Amino acid sequence: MSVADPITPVKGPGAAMARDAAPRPSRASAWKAALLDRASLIIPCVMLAALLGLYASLRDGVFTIDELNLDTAAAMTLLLAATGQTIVLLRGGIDLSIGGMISLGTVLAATRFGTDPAQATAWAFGIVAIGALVGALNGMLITVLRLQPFLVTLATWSILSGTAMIILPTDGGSLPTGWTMFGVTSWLGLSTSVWLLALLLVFWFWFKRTRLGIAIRATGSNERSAFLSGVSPIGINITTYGLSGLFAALAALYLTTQTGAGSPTIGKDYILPSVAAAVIGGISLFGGRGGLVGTVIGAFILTIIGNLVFVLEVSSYWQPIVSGIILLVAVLASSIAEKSARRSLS
Amino acid sequence: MNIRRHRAILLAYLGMIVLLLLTSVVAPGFLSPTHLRSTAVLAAFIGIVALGQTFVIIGGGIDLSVPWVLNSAAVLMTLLAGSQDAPLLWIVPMLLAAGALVGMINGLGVAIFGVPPIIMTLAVNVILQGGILVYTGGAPTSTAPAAIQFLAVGRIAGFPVVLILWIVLAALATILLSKTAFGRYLYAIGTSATVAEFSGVPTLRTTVLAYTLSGFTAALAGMLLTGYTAQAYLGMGDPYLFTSIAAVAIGGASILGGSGHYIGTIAGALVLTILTGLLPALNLSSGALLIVYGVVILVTVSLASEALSSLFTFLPRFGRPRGPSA
Amino acid sequence: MTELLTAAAIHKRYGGITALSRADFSARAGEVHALLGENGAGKSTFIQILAGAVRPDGGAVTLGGIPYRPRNPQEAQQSGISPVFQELSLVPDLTVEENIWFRREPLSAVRTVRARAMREATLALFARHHFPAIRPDQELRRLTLAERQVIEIAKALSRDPKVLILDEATSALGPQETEWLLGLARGLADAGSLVIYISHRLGEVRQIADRITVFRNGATVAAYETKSVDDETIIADMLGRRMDRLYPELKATSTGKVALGLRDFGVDHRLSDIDLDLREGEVLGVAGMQGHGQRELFQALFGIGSARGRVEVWGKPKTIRGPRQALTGRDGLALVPEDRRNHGLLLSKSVRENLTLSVIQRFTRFGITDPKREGALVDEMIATLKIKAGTPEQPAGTLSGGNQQKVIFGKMLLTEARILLLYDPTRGIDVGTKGEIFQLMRDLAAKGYAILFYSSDLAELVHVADRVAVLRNGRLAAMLEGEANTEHQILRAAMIETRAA
Amino acid sequence: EEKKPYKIYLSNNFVGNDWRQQMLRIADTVVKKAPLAGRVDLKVENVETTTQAQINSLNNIIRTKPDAILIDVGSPTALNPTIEKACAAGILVITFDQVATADCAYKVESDWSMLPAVQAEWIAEKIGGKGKVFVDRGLAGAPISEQLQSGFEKVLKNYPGIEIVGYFNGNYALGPEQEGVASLLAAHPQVDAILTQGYGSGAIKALQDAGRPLVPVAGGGYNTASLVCAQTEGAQCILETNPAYLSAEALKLAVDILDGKEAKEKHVFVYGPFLSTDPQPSKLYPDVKMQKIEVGTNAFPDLAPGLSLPITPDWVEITPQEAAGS
Ligand SMILES: Nc1ncnc2c1ncn2[C@@H]1O[C@H](COP(=O)(O)OP(=O)(O)OP(=O)(O)O)[C@@H](O)[C@H]1O
Ligand SMILES: Nc1ncnc2c1ncn2[C@@H]1O[C@H](COP(=O)(O)OP(=O)(O)OP(=O)(O)O)[C@@H](O)[C@H]1O
Ligand SMILES: [Mg+2]
Ligand SMILES: [Mg+2]
Repeated sequence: MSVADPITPVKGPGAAMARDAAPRPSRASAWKAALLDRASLIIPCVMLAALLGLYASLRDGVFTIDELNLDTAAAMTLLLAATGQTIVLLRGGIDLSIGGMISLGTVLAATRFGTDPAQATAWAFGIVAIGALVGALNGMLITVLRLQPFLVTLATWSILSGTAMIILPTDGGSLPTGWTMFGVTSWLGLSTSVWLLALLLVFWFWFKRTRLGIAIRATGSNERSAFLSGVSPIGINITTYGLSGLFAALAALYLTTQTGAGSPTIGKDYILPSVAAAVIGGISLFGGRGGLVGTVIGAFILTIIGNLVFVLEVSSYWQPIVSGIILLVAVLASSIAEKSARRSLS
Repeated sequence: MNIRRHRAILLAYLGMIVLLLLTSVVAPGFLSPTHLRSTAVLAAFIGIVALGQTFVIIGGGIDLSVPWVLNSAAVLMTLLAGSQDAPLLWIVPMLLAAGALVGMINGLGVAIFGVPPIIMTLAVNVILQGGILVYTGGAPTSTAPAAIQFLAVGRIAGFPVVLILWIVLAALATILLSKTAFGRYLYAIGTSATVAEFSGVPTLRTTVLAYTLSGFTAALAGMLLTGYTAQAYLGMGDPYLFTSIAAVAIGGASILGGSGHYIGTIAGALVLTILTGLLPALNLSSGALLIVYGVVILVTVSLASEALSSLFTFLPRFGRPRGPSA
Repeated sequence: MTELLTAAAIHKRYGGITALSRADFSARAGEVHALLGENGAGKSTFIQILAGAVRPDGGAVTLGGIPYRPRNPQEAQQSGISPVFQELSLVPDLTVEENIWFRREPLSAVRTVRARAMREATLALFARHHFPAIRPDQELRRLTLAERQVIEIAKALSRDPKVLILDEATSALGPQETEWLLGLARGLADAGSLVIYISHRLGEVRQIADRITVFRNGATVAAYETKSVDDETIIADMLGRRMDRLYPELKATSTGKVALGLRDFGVDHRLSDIDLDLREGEVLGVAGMQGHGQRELFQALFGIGSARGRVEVWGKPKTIRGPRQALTGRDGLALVPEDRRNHGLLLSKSVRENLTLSVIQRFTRFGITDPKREGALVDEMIATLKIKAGTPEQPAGTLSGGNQQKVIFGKMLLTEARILLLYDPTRGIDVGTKGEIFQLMRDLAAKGYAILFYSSDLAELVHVADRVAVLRNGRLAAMLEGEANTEHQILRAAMIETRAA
Repeated sequence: EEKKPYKIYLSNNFVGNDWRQQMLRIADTVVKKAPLAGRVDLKVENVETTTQAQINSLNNIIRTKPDAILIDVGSPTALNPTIEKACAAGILVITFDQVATADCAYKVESDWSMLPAVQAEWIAEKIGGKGKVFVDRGLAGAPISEQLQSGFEKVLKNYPGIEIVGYFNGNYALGPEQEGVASLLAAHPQVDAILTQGYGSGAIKALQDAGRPLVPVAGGGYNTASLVCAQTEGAQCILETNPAYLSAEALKLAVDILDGKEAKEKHVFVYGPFLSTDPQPSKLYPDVKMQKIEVGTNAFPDLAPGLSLPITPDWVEITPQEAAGS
């Protein structure tokens, strides 16, 4: 049976009754329905394309590998943080503790890596493990104490930040030079961050089709049904928040390649933007819908807006206004587009 | 109000009392009338900002524009009044209306165009920040007029004026939530916007009104806070973003909407204020303080959660109405 | 013959509410065993216990002779018990096939879902059991309630269960799908499985059940061989009283005045050219096969989605842009929606809040709600419809399915709108209350209400409606009246093409 | 002869306080006045508070190949790789106010080890070398906070009779300073001096609100602080100054270096006077200037309270009006 023809009717008494005697949607409206199903992804794509078009009209060399390398490097920390956030949002939760975890990760890296590559590698894995563990703990607290994810992760955010601050009271520490070269190294003309992005997408296309990936979306979509179908309430929370912690740790490690230092306060800068990137990319805070591709686009939209405001050369006080307005116009346009698409079809 | 909601609120107050007793062990001075009064006054500022936030969150939204609505009102008030009391007669109502207008814009964006509340209010916050800097040229402002200072720190028969204001607002908020159609509609929308729509609930008007209220209370708090510090300064709204949301959440509301009450938020505001007051007295390092802060929040809200009772029932959680966790 | 499944003295309390007090049950492999009882008798609770979704407070269950105590739904499924839940266990954002195979997806070497294998398995499953054609790649959200119900059945069957539990699986199905499901259940039983069958439609029960167990107020009151008992006895066991008739006497009360007039009414490609007059004092039935436009008709009249054509309400042209505009006092329209959990009820809110949500203004004075007046409205409705709730403060989501439906019905009645759009209003409601609701509908008609009434149960249309409009392909295929209003005629009009295409 | 103006970017990571606003205004003003008039094409890039945003913004700046970049950094270390990239591209990098540790960058800042030492010494002498004091820890995690706090502590340690009984986080904002002191006052029946990193006037207000006697206070050189010190009966203050014209100094340094003048030092300290109700010479740093706080000379009732002092460097005349932007 070919996948391209899913509507092949099945023979039998049942076949006569339901849909096939009913009015069939026209080809155009089926096409429209398919578009609508993907609207929450297509629209951010269009939004990004429009912003890139505007950007390219103001600056030379926007559609070059160099620009890709630069922008990807600029977006990567946020992207890694937002990857974890995406997973949690899909499950219908939220993770504020990534702020603390990113700080803790950079601080540990900057104080423990030393100069011995073996030690640095061991600690890098250690930090990722800590991230996963802390996240899993979040998931456990949320399930066992039956608390809102918002409150639990708010508390662990504070606890993790405090721990980071005890280890390294202010920005400082150092990383091996090889480590900070990571971000600027390139391979086949593409920087490591671009490769990382590719890796992330490969991960996602694998992950979303695993049983766990489906279970996460399902739980966010309808918790009761997911549990009735055999999803373990504590299991799903431990894995989603665990993954979020893990990606926060990865974000921390990547961040240190950019900053070459640790900072006990830097993580908070990624909390709201990670949620914003996901939401701009079409993920609902109520769970179940969206995916990493949208988040990637969301993160790039945020980064490109920064570039755009720079090349627009608006005077300094106007910069936040202009970036706010671009964001608002873009999101407004996409909301209106999605809403009218939905109206014309339902 | 159902029993479950009552209990979450009661437990929030329980958490608050425990915390208060704890602080009095650390430093007996904390139970002195002077300090209780100053704690209550500080809680009032959070409480007033969190009032609008409570309405927005119950309706299933969130307001991240609070910091700069607050700050704009504060800056504009001192700028326009120039330390004089008389102009306040038109400045205060005008700025309250302006705050409400910003809230209304938030609400319209969310309700008419379906912009996700996080993005809508975040963008409005940034635009306001820039707008104020452009408008004022970043000029620092004058001292707060005496009348505003009286509202914020003055006392009538020994009782702080701002507390009287807070009590009045709290009563109004409680009536709005518990006793009016608007309150009912808000809970319905926060629980399920679709069901609300099918039931003929005026979703647009209700949502917009909730955000409008939030803009109003943020502007009000901004002006009062100016009275407290005797001047406006840039950044004065920043601490009120997370505290206003946290107060609502600690007060027993689900951040996803549909539940909670302002009575709970009051406890939330008090918990947060007592806690920030307690921390300096512990003489810990900044890092240790953050850890203590996190742990205390966790313990306090666990108290308020259904966890304790659920330990005794072994039915899976989907067999009963959903608790605040999602 | 030995019993496959036995349950003894099961009890279960929710706070102050006793759902099951002393439930006994015993069923054999190879039989269809009906479980009957009025709304809130504890049937679904019992099923949820078997399904591992709820733990009993006491009592013992055995499966195949050994004690059976599932700790979660997964364990129950592994023991071969496969439930079709009354409230369904589907995930709106997954596709049909993802829902059917959820947690049991075929995996590739890298642990990802093999889409092709899943598609093949789905089509094979559909083919084996002669399922209605539903596209496996559609998101569940896009399906009608009846289609979802079918998918829930597919999901349960996909596990090749030893024990299949059908909890009101036919309540949303039309006559043909019902026929199909009954055949399916019979076939499974004949092949050696146990089918536990819950329904409020006695006809179906009679058609396939070998034995019957009746619950009342959480306790088992009787168990019979189907052949050896008559309907009156069963109903008496269920309700604890005798019932003289299900359907009220049909007396025409139409005044001829047009309450709702439709001209060239339509909704995109799904509904077109509808010309229809609903008169004051009349119950106008609407019939049609799944997906032929009746759902769109009801929703469009209530202002959901965009419609075209002219609508006259009580003689005046009216554009209905949303439910709020529809629900304008006594001259308005009120709807009992198809999907009670997603459109009808705030599940986590109380029965009281749900009942009065659309009519808050009725007990608001000077902007302040009056709890006494509200309480009076609520109490009256709870009494009229016999809603079984511990208190009016019980969350609606914790009511039994039938009682949830009653709350929605009551919520609509409270609006006092005189044009009622009833989409399958008796879905899941027990015979006793059903009879009362029909009587109520006729009484309202007599009082000058105008009622548009869709039911998936054709007998209801025949016995309660004055006329029946039959839809086919989104068009009005026939208007049956008087002698012509029979189940047979309705089916004929709904299925057989009479016009040239 | 006419030279082409230098293209200089000023990258600033924070606009949310009065000091930064004044700093930016002065930068804009000073490039229009001799000796810098016509020499500089100044572009200001403000970014939100995040380090990431500043890194991204700097990368954008580097791509335009300016002559120099002046940076008020968000982190002393996190920008180093980016700064080194700029240096490698042949761009002159001067970090000022909050400076980076990167070796290739010039640094223009106040002397953060001297300032707290002199203040602590003044306070210690004022209370006769014994008593209980509160210390402000600034903003958790901020590098300058660490420097100020340890600067206070190092000097206080030399006075065995002085005990630090409480710490608070003033966050360089009036509200938190006032709240922090208020909490500590409740916990401690006696206090003899308060060392803040922010204004000092918030501490005085907290003392007044709690009905406590005024004690010597260390604070920052803002108009609001000097006014409160000047106008409050019995106030005893020592205010350090961190001139907002650091931006002007950095600009001048940039132009000098670009002109080919050899800079004597890569690390330049800018010294402003201390303002005090009771100027006393410092034994630790005999060279520091102390001014008496007097209305009209360094406390201006007609000017904005947020105005940072001193207003003008000696090589160019910046009026209070220009600094305040009004
Ligand atoms: N067994 C139950 N008893 C009572 N209420 C329930 C029950 N199951 C679900 N609910 C309520 O029904 C509503 C919908 O629940 P569901 O698990 O389907 O979540 P959802 O529609 O996916 O919502 P979300 O957007 O939060 O993911 C919830 O508000 C919950 O309170
Ligand atoms: N989670 C719950 N909390 C409180 N009461 C509950 C809960 N679940 C079920 N009940 C109560 O238990 C009783 C039995 O409900 P159940 O759903 O088993 O009835 P039922 O026989 O299936 O009815 P119906 O025919 O209407 O589906 C009802 O009174 C219901 O209100
Ligand atoms: Mg969901
Ligand atoms: Mg049931």
